[in-house]
Amino acid sequence: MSATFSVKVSDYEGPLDLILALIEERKLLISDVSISAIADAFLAYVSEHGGFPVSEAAHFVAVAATLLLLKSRSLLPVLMLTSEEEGDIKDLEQRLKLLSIIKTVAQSLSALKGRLYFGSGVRSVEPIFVPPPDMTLQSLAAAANSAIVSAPRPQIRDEVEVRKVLSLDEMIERLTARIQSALTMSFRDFSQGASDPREIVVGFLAMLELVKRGFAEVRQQQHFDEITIEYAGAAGTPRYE
Amino acid sequence: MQELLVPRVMNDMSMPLEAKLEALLFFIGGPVRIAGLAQMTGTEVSAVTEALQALTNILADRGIRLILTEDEAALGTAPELYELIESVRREELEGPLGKAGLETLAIILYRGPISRSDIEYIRGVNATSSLRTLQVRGLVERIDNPSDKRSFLYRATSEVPAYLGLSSLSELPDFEKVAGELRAVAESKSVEATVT
Amino acid sequence: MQELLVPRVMNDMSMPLEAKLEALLFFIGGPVRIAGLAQMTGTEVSAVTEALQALTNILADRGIRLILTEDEAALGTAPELYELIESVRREELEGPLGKAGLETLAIILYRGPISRSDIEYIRGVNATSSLRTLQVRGLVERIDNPSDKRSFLYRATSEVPAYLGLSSLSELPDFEKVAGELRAVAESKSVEATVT
Repeated sequence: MSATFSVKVSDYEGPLDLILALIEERKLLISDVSISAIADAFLAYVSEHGGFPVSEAAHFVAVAATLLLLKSRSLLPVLMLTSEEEGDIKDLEQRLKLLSIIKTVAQSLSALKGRLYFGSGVRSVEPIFVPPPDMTLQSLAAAANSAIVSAPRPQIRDEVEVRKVLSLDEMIERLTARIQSALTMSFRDFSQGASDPREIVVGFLAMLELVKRGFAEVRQQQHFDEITIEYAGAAGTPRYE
Repeated sequence: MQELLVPRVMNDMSMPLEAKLEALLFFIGGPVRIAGLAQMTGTEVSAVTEALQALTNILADRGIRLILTEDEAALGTAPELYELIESVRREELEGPLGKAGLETLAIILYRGPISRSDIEYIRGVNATSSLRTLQVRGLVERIDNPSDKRSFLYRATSEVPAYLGLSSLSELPDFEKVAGELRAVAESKSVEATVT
Repeated sequence: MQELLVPRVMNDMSMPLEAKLEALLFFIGGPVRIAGLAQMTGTEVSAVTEALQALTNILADRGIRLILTEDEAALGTAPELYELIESVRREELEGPLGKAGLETLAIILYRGPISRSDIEYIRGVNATSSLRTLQVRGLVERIDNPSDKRSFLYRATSEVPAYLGLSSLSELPDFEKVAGELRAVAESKSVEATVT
């Protein structure tokens, strides 16, 4: 599996569009709770689908990072977010609300039929050749070059690998190694070395991924209890709940 | 066919300003700045604006309509005759705007003049190619940002109401309501920012 | 998502023939044969003639007038406004072309005959008004597109190379290089069109 955040542009117009579609699919209203509820579906979607153009990478990574924060806040009460991070979450919520209004409007604009056409002006007047004062060989050559300079370059459709804090793959490798050696460990032990809350979050997601793949069993006795990870034997068939 | 502009020395003082504006807009054929119309007719902008309002009423149910934006005016064919004009039009067919183009246009209409980065903030994707498409189709134009010399703002042209079959942008669906909603959401953000 | 607006029912049956003729003549901008108008509107020549009479009366004291000959009709500006229109026309003819006009002309010179959409793709902005100015000034002419009956191509008039002292456009500075670069840009347009 590819650990990079990626989405096929043809399906969704970037991360916000995808989030809105997921929220709408579940008939939820836009709130931090609903955004957090679709985080898994969002990350699943982006790891399942192909790459995206360089130009979209920055937008995508920024939103994915905020989603990870949100998800972690709801799942890991131990995690304290900075006010800047809380701001990121609020910000995302706001952008989604703005875009949702815009989408409704855009739809009603597309329903407007009929249009007005400008006239072509009075054409009966015979053109008169009057050389403009600024038309010279030099000015024309310069104008052609300036048009070329600002013309669109052929699009580069390469896909890029985007790494944010730590990639899921790296985390999965680390987790696998530690689970195999310790057999049973708590998530807190595992995440102790992490300096950045985002790293904890990535760790958490990696853990979920391991569960999905049948590598590990995760137990949490009660809310806010220690999360325990157990090695579930060799890599088996993936389990989907 | 003889010359359409019959030369005749005559005092044009007898013609009302509406008639002069109608003739000028017809002759030029595309959108004209209201300031330019004032200059051509040797009158004040306020008088031109008023006369354009009068012309709007004169043309209300005719084959030709007046299209007005904040600073431009143009004559256009009635939107009800869309199909008739389309049948005689000999220009390359332009397909409908896609989702990206429509959303970007909506942001510019209801929130513009607006910078590219603010558009990208709302849509969460790069706006370069949508803005380019809209500019190529003459729906959007780039103007200087009065508060930042190094950046630009995008705003709708008079091609937009024409494209949507409206005589002016004030006829946009739920303009006040939607603009208000967008403002409310956007403002809650700046409040947040000052609190934290 | 709810609909903000119920799409208007477009029914041109409600428009009288005068309005249709007015819109057609306005849109076309020059003289049109009455038989042609009958064909475009799907009516009898006699009905068109009658409606044109009615239109003459409607426009009797307006800025735009109907000019009728035995078999042709056209809209024109009111003769009383001759001086006003003539002064605007002179202004359009004099003065420099400016950046937009020069770039459009340069693209046509190096890469013409070229379609409007290719010019617009290269420049990233709508070319309608630049093309109109260049045509009015006798620098550019519009010809039929041999590969697409519904569209036009633009090329320089023969006066331009003559005025510039060239016996052929290939003598333009760096002709091969510039033309090649413009071709490459225009080709990336068709690639993009197939991708998206």
